[in-house]
Parts: sequence; C-alpha cells; structure tokens
Amino acid sequence: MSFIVDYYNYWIVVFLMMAGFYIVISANNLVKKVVGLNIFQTSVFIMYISIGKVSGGSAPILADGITSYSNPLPHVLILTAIVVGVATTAVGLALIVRIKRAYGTVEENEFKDKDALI
Amino acid sequence: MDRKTIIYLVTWTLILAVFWLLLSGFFKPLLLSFGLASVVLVVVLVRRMDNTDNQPQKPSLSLPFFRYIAWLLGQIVLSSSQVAKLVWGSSKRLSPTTTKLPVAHIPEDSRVLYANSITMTPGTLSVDIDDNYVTVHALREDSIKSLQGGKMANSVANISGDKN
Amino acid sequence: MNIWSALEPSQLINLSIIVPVIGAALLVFAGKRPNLRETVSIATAVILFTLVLGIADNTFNQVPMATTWVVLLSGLNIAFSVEPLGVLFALVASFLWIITTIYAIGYMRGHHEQNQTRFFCCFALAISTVMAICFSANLLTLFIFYELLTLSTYPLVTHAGNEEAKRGGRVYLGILLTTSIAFLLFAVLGTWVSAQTLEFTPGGVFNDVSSSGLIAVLLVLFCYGIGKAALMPFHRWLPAAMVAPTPVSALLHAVAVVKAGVFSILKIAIYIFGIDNLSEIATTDLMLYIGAATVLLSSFVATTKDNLKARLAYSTVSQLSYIVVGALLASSIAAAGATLHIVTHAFGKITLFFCAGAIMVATHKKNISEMVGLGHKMPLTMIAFAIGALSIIGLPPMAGTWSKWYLLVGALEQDKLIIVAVLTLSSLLNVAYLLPIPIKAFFTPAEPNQQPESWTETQHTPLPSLIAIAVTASACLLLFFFPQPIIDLINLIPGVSTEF
Amino acid sequence: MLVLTATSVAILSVMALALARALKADTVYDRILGVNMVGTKTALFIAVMGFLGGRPDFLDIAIVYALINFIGMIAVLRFFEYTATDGEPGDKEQSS
Amino acid sequence: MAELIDLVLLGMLAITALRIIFLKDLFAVVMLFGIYSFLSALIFVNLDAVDVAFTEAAVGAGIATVLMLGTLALTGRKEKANSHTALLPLLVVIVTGAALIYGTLDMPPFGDPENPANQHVAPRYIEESPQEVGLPNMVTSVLASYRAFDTLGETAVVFAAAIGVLSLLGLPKQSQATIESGLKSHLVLRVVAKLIIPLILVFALYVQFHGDYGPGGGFQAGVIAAAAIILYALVFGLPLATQVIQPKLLKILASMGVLIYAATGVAGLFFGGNFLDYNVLASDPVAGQHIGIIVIEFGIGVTVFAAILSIFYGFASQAERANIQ
Amino acid sequence: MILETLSTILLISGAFFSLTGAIGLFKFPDFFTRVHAASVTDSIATILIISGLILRTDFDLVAIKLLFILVFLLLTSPTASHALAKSARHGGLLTLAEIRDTQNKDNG
Amino acid sequence: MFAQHFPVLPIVLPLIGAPVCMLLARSQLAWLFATLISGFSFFISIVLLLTTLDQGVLSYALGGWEPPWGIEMRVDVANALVLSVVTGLSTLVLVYAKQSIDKEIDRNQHTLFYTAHLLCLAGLSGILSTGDAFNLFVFLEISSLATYTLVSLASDRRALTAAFRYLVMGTIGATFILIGVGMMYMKTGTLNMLDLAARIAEYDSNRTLNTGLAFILIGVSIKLALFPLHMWLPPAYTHAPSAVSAFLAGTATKVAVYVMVRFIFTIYGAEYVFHEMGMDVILLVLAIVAIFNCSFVATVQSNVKTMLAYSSVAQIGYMILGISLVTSAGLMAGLLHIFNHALMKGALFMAVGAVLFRTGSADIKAYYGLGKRMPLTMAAFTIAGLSIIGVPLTAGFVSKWYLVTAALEQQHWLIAFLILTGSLLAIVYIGRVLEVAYFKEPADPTDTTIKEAPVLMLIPMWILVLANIYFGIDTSLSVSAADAASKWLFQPAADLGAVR
Repeated sequence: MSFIVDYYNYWIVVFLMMAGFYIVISANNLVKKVVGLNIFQTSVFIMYISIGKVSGGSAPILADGITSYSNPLPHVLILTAIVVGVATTAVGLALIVRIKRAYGTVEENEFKDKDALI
Repeated sequence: MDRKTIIYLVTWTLILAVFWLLLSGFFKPLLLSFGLASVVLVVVLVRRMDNTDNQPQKPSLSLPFFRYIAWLLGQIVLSSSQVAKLVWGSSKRLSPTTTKLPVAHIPEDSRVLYANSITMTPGTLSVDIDDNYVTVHALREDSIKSLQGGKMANSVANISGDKN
Repeated sequence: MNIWSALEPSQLINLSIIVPVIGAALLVFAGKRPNLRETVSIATAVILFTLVLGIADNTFNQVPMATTWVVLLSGLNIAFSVEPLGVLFALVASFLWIITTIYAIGYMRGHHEQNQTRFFCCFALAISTVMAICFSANLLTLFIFYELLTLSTYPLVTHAGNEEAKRGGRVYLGILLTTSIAFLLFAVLGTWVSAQTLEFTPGGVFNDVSSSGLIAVLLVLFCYGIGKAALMPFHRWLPAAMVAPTPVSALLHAVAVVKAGVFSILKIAIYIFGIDNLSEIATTDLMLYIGAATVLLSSFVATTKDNLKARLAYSTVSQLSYIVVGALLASSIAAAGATLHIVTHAFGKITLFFCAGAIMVATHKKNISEMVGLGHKMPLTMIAFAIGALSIIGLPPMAGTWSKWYLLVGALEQDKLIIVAVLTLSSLLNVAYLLPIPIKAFFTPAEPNQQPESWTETQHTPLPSLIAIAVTASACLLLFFFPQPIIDLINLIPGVSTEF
Repeated sequence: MLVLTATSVAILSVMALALARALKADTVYDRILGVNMVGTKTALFIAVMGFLGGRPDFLDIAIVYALINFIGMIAVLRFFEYTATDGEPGDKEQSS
Repeated sequence: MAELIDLVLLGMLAITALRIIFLKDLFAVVMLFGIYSFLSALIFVNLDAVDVAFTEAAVGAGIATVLMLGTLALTGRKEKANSHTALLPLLVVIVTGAALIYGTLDMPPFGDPENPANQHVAPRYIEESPQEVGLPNMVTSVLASYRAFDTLGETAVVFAAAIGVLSLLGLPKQSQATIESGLKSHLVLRVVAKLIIPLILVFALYVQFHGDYGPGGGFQAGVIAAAAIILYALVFGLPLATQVIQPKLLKILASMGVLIYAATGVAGLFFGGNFLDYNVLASDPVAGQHIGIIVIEFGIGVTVFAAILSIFYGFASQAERANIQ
Repeated sequence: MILETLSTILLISGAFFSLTGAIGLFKFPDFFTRVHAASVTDSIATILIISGLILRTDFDLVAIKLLFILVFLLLTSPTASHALAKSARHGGLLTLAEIRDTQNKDNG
Repeated sequence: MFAQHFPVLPIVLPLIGAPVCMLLARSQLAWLFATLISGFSFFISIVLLLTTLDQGVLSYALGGWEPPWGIEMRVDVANALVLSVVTGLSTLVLVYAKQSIDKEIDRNQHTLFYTAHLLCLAGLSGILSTGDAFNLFVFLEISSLATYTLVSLASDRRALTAAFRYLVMGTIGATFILIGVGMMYMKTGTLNMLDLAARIAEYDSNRTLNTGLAFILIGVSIKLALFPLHMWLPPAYTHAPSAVSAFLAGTATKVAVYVMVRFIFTIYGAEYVFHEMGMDVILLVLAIVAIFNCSFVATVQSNVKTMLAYSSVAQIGYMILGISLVTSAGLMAGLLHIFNHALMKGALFMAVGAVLFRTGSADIKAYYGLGKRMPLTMAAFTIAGLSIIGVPLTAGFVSKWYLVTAALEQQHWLIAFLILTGSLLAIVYIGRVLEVAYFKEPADPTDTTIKEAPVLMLIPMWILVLANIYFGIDTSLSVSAADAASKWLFQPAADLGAVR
C-alpha cells in the first residue's frame, strides 16, 4: 500500500508524459505535434517539481514561523525549462506558419508527397 | 497639452501610484523610486496609446459610482438566487428571450458599464451593443421587464452625468 | 660509379624520392613547351638513375643508409633504409624509367595523345612513390607509398578519358584500393598488434610463428592485400589497366606497379616472416598452390586473347605468380630466383610492350590476328619481340633462363614436385602463346590489304621508340651473359642465396 | 479550516464540471465557455489554496491567472474570427 | 489535503491529455492545452513551487496558447484524418513508459524530506541563502546568483527564439495605415482593455521589482508586460500596437537585455571576482548581491518583454497579412 | 469570532452558488442560457468567496490583493462573456427562441 | 590578468557577441565582428588546450559559488580538444560564409544569420565546458534553437520541413536528457558532474539511475544522430545553407558525442555503464549498422549534400564504435576521429558549398566536368574525400589506424575487419563524385558563369584541406591530446574528484 502512496504521483506523471510523447510521434498535423511536445515537457516539469516537494513543507520563500521549506532547486531548474520550452514552441510554430505558406498544408504526409513531385 | 489632458494624466498617475503602493507594501526608498519610475513609464505608454487610438479612457471614481456598485451588488444577489432556483428547478420554467433596449440616452462612456452590469447580473446577458440599442438575452421574460423598468439605465446615466 | 659520393649516403635516399617530385613540379611549369618538357623528363630520369647507382655502390660497400622523415603514429615513423632487394628493384625501375621516357616521347607524339604534361607529371610522381617503396624501412611506410602509387597511377590509367578508360580505371582503383584497405591495412595492423613492431627485420619480426593461427591469417591477408601482385582472383585490375597508353602499360604494368606488388610480397616474406620461418606457417602451402594455380590459369587465359596487350597482361599475371611462388617456397634459392625474376621479367615484358606500342603507333593494329606477316614490314620490332618472348619463356640465351632455373632448383630442393610440374607446363604455355606471334609475323605472307610497298618501319615508328626497343631487347641478351652483378646483389639479401 | 476545505472541494468540483463541459461540448462556443470558467475558477482556487496552506501571500499568482485567462479568451475570439470560415462554427464537432 | 488536491488535479490532467489525443478540432486541442497548462500550474502551486506556477501560467498557458492560436488562424483548424497506422508510435510509447515505470521503482518516496534530492545541495540554499544573498525568496537567490549562469543561458534562449521567429516571419512594418483590424466592433472590449492595460503594466513592473520578496522576477514581469501589449494589439489591431511600441525598438531592447545581464557578469571580472560574481560589486557582499540581482533581473525582464512581443508581432503580422488578402 | 462565522457563511454560500452555476452549465439547453449559468459562478460566487476570504485576513496587503482579484474578475468576466456571446451571435448561432421561430416557419 | 577566466570566455564571448551583432545593422560589420569574436574564442581555446595538456584540469566557479552549489566550468584535455575544433571550424566557416551567405540568404537576414551563428557557437562551447548536468541542458537548447534558425534560413522550402523535423526530434532528445538528469538528481541531490560521479559510485545498481542513464543516452543519441535515430540529420544538412552544413557537420554532432562520452565516462563510469548495463554491445551493434547502412545509403544519393550527410552519420558510427570498445585506446580513437572528422567534413561541405555557389545545385549532375572549371575546389574535395576514405597521409588514415588497432588489441578481429570494409563504401561514394567531376563533359560547355570559387571561400577550405594533410603526417598534437584525454576520462569515475 505504501508503495502506491509513495509513487502514485510519479505514475500519473509517467502517463501524462507518454500521452504527450504519443501525440508527438503519432500526430500527422504539425500544430498537434507541437501541442504534444508541450504536454510532454510540461509533464516532465511536474516530475521535477514532485522531486522537490517536501511533505509539510512550504514554498521556499522565507517567512516567520515556518521551518520546513520545499526544495527550491528543482523550481529554479524548471523555471528555466519552461522558458526554454516556450522558446522552442515559438520557433516551431513559426516554422509551421512558413511551411503552410510554402506547401499549403501542415499535414506531414501531404508535404512529403508534394516534395516527391519535384 | 490642455488642461483636460493634464487632469487626465494626473488621475492616471495617482491611480497607478496607489495601485503600486498597495501591491508593494514596501516603503523602502529603493522600491519607492522603482515604483515612481514604473508609474512614469506606464503613464508615458498610456499617453502613447491614447495618441494612437484616440480613445482615452478615464477611470471614474466618483461617489455615485460606488453607490451604483453597491446597488448593483444587491441586484446581483437577488437575481442570482432567481437563477439558482431555475437551475435546481424544472427546466420548463425557462423562457429565454432576446430584446433590444435603447441606450441612446446614456453617455457613451457609461454604456460599457451598463452592458457589463447587465451581463454581470445573472439572468440577463448583453449580446451586442451599438450606438442606439443594447441587445439583451434573458433567461426569463420578467428579467427583461425589470431592465425595461430603466432603474439600472438611469443609475448608470447618473454616474457620468454629473461629470461631463 | 658513384658520382654523388660527396653527399652523405643517407641523403641519397631522400634525393631519390624527391628528385622525381621536383621533376614533376618542373614539368608543370614546362608544360607549354614540349621540347623543354621532355628534356626535363629525361634529365630527371637520368639524375635519378645516377642516384640509385650511387646507392647501389654504397650498398656493395656495406655503407648503411637510413633516414626518418616524420613520426607518424606513436612509435611508427615514415622511415627509409636501404637493403639489397630494394636497391635491385630501384635499379631496374629507375633504369627502365629512362628508357620508357625516351620511348614515351616518341609514342605520345606519334599517337598525338592529349594532356601530355599531366601524363609525364603523374609518371614522375609514380616513380617517386616506387622509389619510396623500394627503400621503405617499415611496413607502414611501405603501405603508405603503396597506396600513393595506386592513386598516382589512376590518372595514367584513365588517361584516354573515354568510357572504356573510365571503366578500366574504376576496376583498377576499386580492386587495388579495396584489397589494400580491407586486407593489407588489416594485415599491417595485425602485425603491429601482435609483433609490436613494423620494422623490416632480417629473419622476420615474429618470435614464434608456428603456433599462431593469427600469423597464418596474416600471410593470407598480405598475399591478397597486395593486390598489385595480381594473385587470382584479384587479378582483374591488370587487364583492365591496359586501356592506358602503352608506355604506362610498359613501365607501370610490366615493371613499376606490378613489381612493386611482388616486391612487397618478397620483402614481407623475407623481412616480416623470414624465409626460414615460412615453411612453419600453416597457410604457406595454401597460398603457394593458389600462386601456382594463378600461373597456370592465367597462362591458359592468355592463349585465348587476341588483343595483344590483353595477352601480355595475362602473361604478366602469370609471371607475377612465379615470383609469389618463389617467395613462398621457403627456400633461399627459390627466393633468389624470384628476385632475379623481377629483373628478367621486367626487361622481357617491357620489350614486348614496347613492341606492341610500336605496332599500334605504326599500323594502328591491336589484335594478334591482324599482325600476320608484319615481320616483313617491321623487322626490327618483331625481332625485338622474339627476343623478349624467348626471355619470358626462359630459353637461353635470354636472361629469363636464370631466374626460371633458380626457381626450379628451389622447388626441387623443397620437394614440391607439383610446383616443378606447374613451372614446366607454364613455360610450355608461354611458348604456345608468345612464340606464334613473331613466327607468323615472319613466316606467313602478309594479307593482301596490307600497307603499300613504300611503307617502311623507320618512317612510321618514331625513332625514340625504336631506340628504346633496341636497348631493352639487347639488355635481355646481355643479362644472360653477364648476370653476375645482379647475382652479387641478390646474395647480399639476408636469407637469400644462389648457393646450392 | 473545514470550511476552507469544503470550499476548495466545491471549487474543484466546479472546475471538474467546467472541464467536462470543455472536453465534451456541443459547439465551439460552449467549449470556450467551459475553458473560461476553468480559468476563472483556477484563480479563485489559488486564493483559497493559499489560505488552506497557511500562506496566503502568493495572491499575485491568482492575479496573473485571471489576467492570462482574460487575454487567452480575447485571443481565442480574435483568431477564431479569422478561421471561422473553415467550418461552420455552430456545427457539431467531430471527434473520433 | 495537498496530496488529495494533487491527485484530483493530476486526474484532470490525465483526462485532458487523453481527450487531446483523440480530438481532431485543433482549436479545441489548443484550448484544452491551455487548460492543461493552467492545471499543471495549479499543481505547481500545490507543490509549493509558486515561482514556477507563476511562470507556467504566464508563459505556458498564456504566451504558448496565444501563439498556437495565431498559428491556427493561418493554418486552419481541422486535423486531417490520420492515414498511417498508430501501432508503431504506440509501441514506442509503451516501451518508453515501461522504462519509466521501471525507473520509478527505485525512486525515493514522494514528499519525503529525507530524500537525497532534498539533502545534499538544497539545504544550503534554504539555510544559508538568506544570509549569503540576503533575499527571502530562495528561488530568486538560486536563480539569479547560485545558478546565474543557467539563467544567462535561459535569457539567451529567449533571445535565440526571437532571432528564430524574426528570421522566419519577419517583423511588421510600422505603418500609419489604419487597416480595419482588431476587435473594432467590440466596444465593451475596447473600453475595458484600455482601462486595465495600464494596471497590468504597473503590475508587471511590480512583479519585476518584487521578485526578491515573493514569486516573480524578470521572466514573469517581461511576459506580463508583453501580455499587456498583446492585449492591446488583439483589441486595437497590430498596426496601432506597432505605433505604440515600434518593432525596431524591440530588436534593440532584446539585445540590450542580454547585454545588461552579461555586462553585470563582466563587471564581476573587472572587480576581481569570477564571472557573475556579485559579491565584489559593492564593499558589502550582500549589498553586492542585491545590486547584481536587481540589474540582471532587469536585463531578463527587458529581453523577455522584447523577445516575446516581437515573437507575437511576427505571428500577428502574418495573420494580418493573411486577413487582408 | 463574528468575522469567522460571517466568513464561513459567505464561503459556504459562495461554494453553493458556484456549484449551482456549474450544474446549470449542464442543465441548460443551449449556449446562451449556459452563459447565464456561468455568470452566476463568475459574479456572485466570486464575490462571496473572496469576501469570505477577506474576512479571514488581518486586513493587510493580502486583503487588498484579494480585493484586486475581485475587481479584476468582475471587470473581465462579464466582458469576456459579452464578447463571447457577441461572437457567437455574429457567428450565426441562434437562440432557442429563434430556432423555434425558424422551425415554425419551416413547418408553416 | 584574464588568464584565470579563460575557461568561461569561449562561452561568454560569443554570448555577448550575439546581441551586439544584432545591433550592428550592417551585414558587413556583423560579419567582421562575428568572425573576430569567433577567432578570439579559437585563440582562447588553443591556449586552454595547451594549458590543460600542461596542467590538467581547470575548474572555474561561476559567480564565485564553489561547486556543487554553484555552476562550475570544467575544462580538461578532452573538452579543450573538442572546443578547439568547434571554435576553429566556426571561425573558418564564418570567413567562408561571407560570400556563400550573400548568395544563399536574403540580404536583410544576414545579421540574423551571424547572430544565430554566434549563439550556436556559445551553446556548443557551453555544452563542452560545463561541469553541471543541468547547465548542459540549457546550452544544448541554445545551440539547438540557433541551429533550427540557421537551417531554416535557407531559401529552399524543404529546409523548413527539415528544420521542423530537426526541431521535433531535437526537443524530444532534449526532454529525454531532462528526464535523465531529473532521475539522477532524484537519487543524488546534486547536479555537479563530479559530485554526481562520486555519489553514483555509492550505488551498486539502481533502477532509477539505470533508467536515467538510458534516457540520457537515448536523448544524446538523437542529438548525435546515432543510427536508428538519425533520420532528422540528412534533410537538415542537405537543405541548410552551405556554411551551416559545414559548421554543423563538423561540430554539432561531435559535441553530442562528447556529451555521451562525458556521461558515460565521467559521471556513471565505464564500469557501471558497460559492465552493469551491457551498453557496450548495444552501442557496438548500432555503430556497425550505422557504418554500413548509412555508407550504403550514401552511395545511392544523387544529391551530394545528402550523400555527405549520410556519410556523416556513418562516421559518427566510427566514433561510437571507438567508445563502445571500452578501452582507453578505443576512446582515444573515437576522440581523435571527432577531431579529424571535423577537418574532413568541414572541407567537403565547404567544397560542395562552393559548387553550389557557382552552379546553384548540389546535384551530382552539377559536378560534370567541374574538375576543369573549378580545379581548386575539386582538388580540395578530392583530398578531403581521400581523407574520408582513409588514405594514408591524411587525417582520416590516422583515426582509422587507431580505431582498428584498438579493436585488434581486444582481439575483435571481426570488428576490425568491418571497420576497414566499411570504409570501402566511402571509396564508392566519393569516387562517384570525382569521376563525374574529372571525366564527364559539362552539361553546358558554353556556360562561362561557372568558374573557380571566390578566394574568400577557397582560403578556409584549403586551410582545412591542408590541416587534413598536416594532421595526417604530424600527428603529435592531435594524438597526444586525444591520448591524454582518453587516459584522463578512463580513470574510474570516482577518482576524478581527486583531481580537484
């Protein structure tokens, strides 16, 4: 029982990661791929934050009367990772816009076909 | 810059400064100077925006306004309970209707307040607004009737009425 | 004999490698003016020959010569040192370069070849790498220059630039590079890993050869890795390379390149494995019989070829395997015979190629069947051809007699009667495919649609070519009567001896 | 404390219901409505959660939520108008 | 209680993710992604990561969603039926998932203070940083001082993204032409937007300068300020927005922000410390830290604001163009 | 003590109203009526809950920030609802009454 | 005065340079500035390399916070070597880019190009120097984002889809690394690499750590395009602007290989990875499949850039193979090949870019007859191609030599043989290009626009070509650095801490 209590968080997170990962590799539509990437990454972020959680702890901002703080290091890492993630998303989406303009479609199999014609 | 503009900008400056202080709650010189710089920067931006879109918005903070808000809160409570009854009761009691209400007599600045008030009060929803009419969708016809009674419209008209 | 005695002996090695390169560079600048270009060519060749003579002189006087260029890999250098086998090969190659250059001047002009500057330039570079192979002090150096030789001769093979030349070039490069990278480099590395040295050492580098299966494998890898030795089934490049202009075929594919191959095998047999140790290696016999089979099979193939150069090419394949067989017989006499065969075959075969080229320039004929009765038109060429053929066959009074004799003695000494039989049978086949050509040329009347009466040999064969043919043909004779200097040199090779 | 717990449970349930609406909507507008509701309730929930956890001083986050939710709504409406031609806005959404 | 909330929220996330997999309407997908982001930010709050929640709400839910919507406006909202089989991806995912589950089996239990992750490096941040760096917000201390180099890299990432989008989409020309765009017909929106934008801006600046004391800092501030201008652009149209904040200015600001950050680091060198060493910036190390952090946070804010806004401009200009045609 | 009781009442009733609105979201027949349900949670529930929370503070900065949240939500939620409804209407979504009318026309 | 800050300067210089470059609106100015910055970084890297060879590891605590609390830059021989390659190649590519970019990229995007290039350089340098696992992720993303931009700057629309695929794969890879780092952090509580090594050594075998390593290796494998995960690379390198291909092919994947080395050897320790988890077999098989599969695919490409891209994937196979041999010699061969491959692929892509510059096409048809029209470019292509094949006296030979020696030391005869046969395929694909360049007639002989590439492109190209030859002959610098690096990396991971 303690086994489940100890790990339930990680297991659901694994499920979320895999859902995102599945969208990335199975989707044909590029926008959906990017959404999948974001879900994948966001889920990884949750994993990190879970690492840093301390039961009974509090947000790592100094306050009177609070002795137990959660671990601030994963927070810092994920702050960075979030920004990195959105940067990648922005570039990816910009590429999609250009692909749409160049190919007239954002479905992966369709622009493959169009290049085959050249 | 004419007088009106100056008053306008000063009003914004004051509001923003108060906003900063309330948010911050720190009265260290360093943070205060940051606050001052921030407020100045934002006011400059406000000015720039007004110059581009020609739609300056002055926040109105007069007594009638607050009186109106208090009255509106009461209305919200009342109508909310009505809607709650509808939710829990039988859905047959719904009689959705759409009506146009005249707004020509309300000063332009306050029409938005009027429309938002209508929306905020459960049971009625402003769907569209133009120079003459506001289109209202209501859950029950009697909500429309109370609006047509014009109390809310008059109150709104009064707020800005004494200002312009 | 040594006009370079003023120089430090070891410098001669450097010079002999660098002089052809300098010559090649000068050729590039002299490119626009044919006379100057050819003067440079000949001058370079002569200077090189004198250098090699100087080295030979020092060798006889037991002057040690060695030089190291760079430390290439940890513990491995590009280094050169002189030993008699290399000197012998260098002498042959540099001497024949002079002759070939003379011949080539006539041939290339007579044949109106394109890109003559590139031709002479690559030629010089090829000779430079051959010199480096001759004097290489370790396997790595040998391998490096072996590869460079392949690359520098590739433009010569594809010289004609047509589709056929390209196909030939592709086969040439393909087989030579493939075998050298897949097998030779592998064998070199294997030697390095197991012996921890790549230096050529008299008596071999391995401590104990009999027990190791690895060394047995290495022998096979070396034999096949040195594709230039044209051991079957990796012989196809040699006939393919015949698309090259005849001087190339003559010098490179009768002398420099192929001999570099068998020279390498000999050198490895003597200095890596050690002649005495060879008999203990499990795969020696296997390779020996493959060599013997190549001797026979390619002789058979040669009899079926009508194209003269193709027949000569297969003949070369066959003769090369004599040398391989000689090296692998594990007998000092057979090794001596193999070494000597490098020399005698070189003179014989180059004569034959010169003749083939001369015929082509003069009459544009390539096939043997068209050469019936040609002896009346080109008597000098055909006499030379007969001399070369006899030398290859190994009949007195031609130089080839000696080398075949030693080989036979070596085989008998080792009780390899099959080899004896193979050598004999092969000589008979040589007779069958070489002698009919001069015989038919002289003793069969010409076909009616031959050249007009007024057509003369001297008119249509360039003079330089004729001179070259004369020189090599007479050399075949001379070497039968005066082989001693060469035999002396051979006897200096450790583990190799003409003494019974 | 109990009250706060009850309130947060209530808000959570409201969020769940709104989420259900957003997941399975008749029209795209219903979906937007659901999404909007999730957003506003999230802001409220943070406020309650601060009291629940004993550190109510992170209300800035709630402000940001409300703000972003609003901007998101406007963006949806704005860009929806561009692509409305793609399909009838009122039509039933397909889902497999 | 926190665990329970955590569980419920995670469950909601799981349902949302599942739904996204099967939805074909991309608008719906993006909106649900917005919800996903919001909910995960809630989880962050619940797990005490207030700074992260702040960022995720602003960046993940806000900016990413807006950009995705902008893309959809140009690419269409329907995903075509998927022709190829989903078997291989499913297999890959199952294998990966199985590997992860396998990995969880030796993980330290969730929330245990004795976990190695909370033991080695972290205690120093919690116990010493208020004295060493002098800030109550440990996240800011770690972010801006202990791991300032990460953060410099992060700023560079944002800058790189702006470069990428600029090179792909370009910036709108600043034009006087009043193209009929924006939500012109929405009177209510215009008025409300005009009222709250100044407040949002002041709020953003407040977040910028109070990152030391509570959740917030340069990243969040930059994003919120950019969001305010984005709101303006959405309501009043891009041409007007580009007149208020010129694209050219943004380019300069984006560069300046990174430079401000890096220059602070270099200043450390000149005062005899290591790169990004703030202790040497003032006679008192803690004061030095304070100066350094304020300056670099400012640099971050400027870059993030400019980068995010120029990225938005890039997308919006494309949408605007498509709309005109 | 009084404050706490008051706060409890406010919070509970706020929770009640928000649940009501959420249920309305499912119970009401069409989009426009559902907006009404949503506005219940947006307005009255928000007001009640935040007031309840304010009463639990020490009336310091926290209370002011809660007030800000309230003001902000009250300013933006109706605006969003209004914009949404307007979009829906311009997008061609019909109200129940209108649907009834068209059906009558079709029948008649 | 700044000497102690050198470990951080190769990162900080381009990082500061990038925004400055953006502010310099003029293309010429941006170019000059970027080149100077890059050149200065190169200078510093060389100093670092020499210092590390002399003194061992340099550690630099950023912000003055001692590790593991702060971020540490750790420069040792291994990463100083790769760093020199990266910064050196970057400088040459920037010189080269001036004209190639003029032609291939829209005028008003030039500044963006140089800015992105500097960012990419900063990212790659950061990955190499950092001693912190998470910091590595951040720099990985900087370089990746800049790379996506650089690839997509090409005018070909296929560059867009290639960049997108790259982005998706790259982000998946980065996220996998993030997961792996998270799992490591979970079990150790630290992110500093040295600290991680010491703390991981305390565990015998741990499922979380195993999974973490697996995810990191898969993530890095995507970034370095290890065989089944390489599909993003060929389109990206094919359609990217020439200068970008030249830079990326020589650096980006190599840096990823280094990251793999770092995680395997300095963090987990070879013992743990290879003996506990049996990674060596997996890597070995993948590497060999990569060599053969991708070399073979390269032989059938009609686009020369695609061909080179596949060749790159195959060459990465050689590096991984060296690593998977789990010996100091193997690792050294892998590192050496990182160095040498940068030289050859850089030169090849530059040559291809020069052809693209003149003919506007990278199709093999564009190479018809180029040997005469662009002699210097094609000569560069030839020499670099020979280096890829592994011909002696080129850098390629040296790495192949050490790779095979390393395999043979472990008695892996088959592997050694496969390495050598694998390089035969290189003969085929390089040979195809050379053949049409030198032997085909140009499709349009009257076209006079096709002439030798501009000097500014030729200079960097030839510097690389000469470096290929130089490092093929004088191997003392490259080999000793690689040797020192591998020895250093190969000591047990836990002992690395002692160096501090």
